[in-house]
Amino acid sequence: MTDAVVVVALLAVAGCATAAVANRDPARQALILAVLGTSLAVLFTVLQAPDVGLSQLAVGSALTPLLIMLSVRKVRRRSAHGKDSRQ
Amino acid sequence: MNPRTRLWLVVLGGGGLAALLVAACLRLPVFGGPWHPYGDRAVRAALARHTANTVASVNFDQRAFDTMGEMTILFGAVLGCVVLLRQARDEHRDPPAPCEVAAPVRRYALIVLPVALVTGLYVIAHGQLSPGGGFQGGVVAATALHLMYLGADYAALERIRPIEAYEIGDALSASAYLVLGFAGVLAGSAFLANTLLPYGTFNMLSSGGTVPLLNAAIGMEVACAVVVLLARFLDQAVEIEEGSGE
Amino acid sequence: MNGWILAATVVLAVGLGTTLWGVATGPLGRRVVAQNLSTALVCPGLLLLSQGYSRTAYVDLALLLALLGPVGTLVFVRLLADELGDNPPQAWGPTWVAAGVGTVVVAVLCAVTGPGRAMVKLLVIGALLVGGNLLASRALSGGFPGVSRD
Amino acid sequence: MTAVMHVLPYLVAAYVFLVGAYGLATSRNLIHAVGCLAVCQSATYVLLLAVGYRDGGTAPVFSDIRPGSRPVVDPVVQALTLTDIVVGATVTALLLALTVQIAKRHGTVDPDELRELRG
Repeated sequence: MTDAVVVVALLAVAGCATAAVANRDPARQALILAVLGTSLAVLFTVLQAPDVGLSQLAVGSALTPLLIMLSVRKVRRRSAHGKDSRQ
Repeated sequence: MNPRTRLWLVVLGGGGLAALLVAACLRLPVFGGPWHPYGDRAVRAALARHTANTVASVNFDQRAFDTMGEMTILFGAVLGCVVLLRQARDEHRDPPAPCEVAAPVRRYALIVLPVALVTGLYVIAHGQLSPGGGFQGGVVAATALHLMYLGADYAALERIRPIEAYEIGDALSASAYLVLGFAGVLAGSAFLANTLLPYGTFNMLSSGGTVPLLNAAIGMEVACAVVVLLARFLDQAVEIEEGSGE
Repeated sequence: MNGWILAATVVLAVGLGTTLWGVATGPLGRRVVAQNLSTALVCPGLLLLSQGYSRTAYVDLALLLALLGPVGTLVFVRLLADELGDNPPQAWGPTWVAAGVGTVVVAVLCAVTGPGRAMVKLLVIGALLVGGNLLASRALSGGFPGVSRD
Repeated sequence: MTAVMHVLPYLVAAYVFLVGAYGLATSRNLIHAVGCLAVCQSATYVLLLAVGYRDGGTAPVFSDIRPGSRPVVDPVVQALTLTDIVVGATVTALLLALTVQIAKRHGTVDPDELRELRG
């Protein structure tokens, strides 16, 4: 019956994936992608793949959110700059 | 094509794909089944070469050539980012105003930075024994350096991160992997063959032949690559402004 | 299924369920709080799983999450400062609950492991986890005077 | 329960892939589209690791257990997945760099507006 924890992790991944697609604002999506990364790490652990879980935690918890948020910031600054040409 | 037609097309194609995927899922070997021919052979081969972490053995010994391909993709992606995010002629650098960070956050960052750096190096160094390895540890070590940006500001990060050094480190570690591969050829066997060094004692740091060396090269490569990548993004997001300056 | 895995299943189901709901709906501030809580609750779950599978090697996962989880939240705090500045989210109830779960799990595991290197590692994870999440939560609620939000 | 469990992980992988593809096709913001692509990528990880799982198995890492004392899961798929996660993150970074460049040159990250710009 160790299947129960596998089912919990699978459902969390499916839910996070749905939410990540449904939220159209990139900043909010980045937050959900961070949680998706954590859920995937849990799934990999219960599938007995700690190496893969470490990889996912290293990438998903800080690196991907940082990359997406920096891009969001650059694009927003750019459009603010283009609209009222101050700064 | 208007959005409505496109949505119908997506639904049609997606529906067809979904049907095929479900049909394929029902014919796959059942989840959790006992039949893993490749896995069993990989475990036997790894134990024969005294590598405790079978996954590291697959990555850096049995499929080391494949990992070289992955490394090339990584190198190419970083090169692409560096070219795309360089400072264009119509842009200028505008050093951001120093940012005041709350004292507890600064203290936290300064305490956690060395801990995270050491953890990253530990994960790389024990790659052939316990879960971990160059890919994971490299990302952790590179992320650790960027605590400087969170704990202080961008200028402080730039002081501890001479970017040219990391670019050179990236190239050096990529070539170190190739050199280790060719060393196998010179020693009379095949490219990236794990026959150079003695296999050592099982479950010791120096076990596994060339696995720890290739692992270290990948760790350095990944760490340098991530630092260079994040540097380009931070430059764009924080420093580089449009317009050619005054 | 042993008791450790059962406990981990409960912690993960409750933790991931509530944080997924929190991060997918509502105002931006609440979403960042939920992201912070997701790492605070998943980390004890990973520790329980490591004990349940009786593999000490799996503890490295919890160590990495305890280190990098709060860092991820601080990234959002820093780069979303403008949006969060007007209406800083306050969520001390859930934060203390998560910190309590983390403390209890680490204490129980320490008692089971007994003194030694493994216990030191567990204590380091516990300190990083609870300290990091309380700090991230406080930074999030704008609880630090004299912070200029750029 | 067991019959469902035999295919559930594969079905979840297929679902995650399709959801990501739907988001990719209907996205109105290139940064959001890159995030959807990351979702599609994670579907492949779920599928690969589900194929390699063995009931009652444990990780093929022998630093804290004796070799042969417990059945182990397939290490080959794990090795494939773990390299791809890190390399996939750098490819995501390359796509984000392209998006930043598009925003600079065309002033928008909406694919529909970009199509109109081209004529």
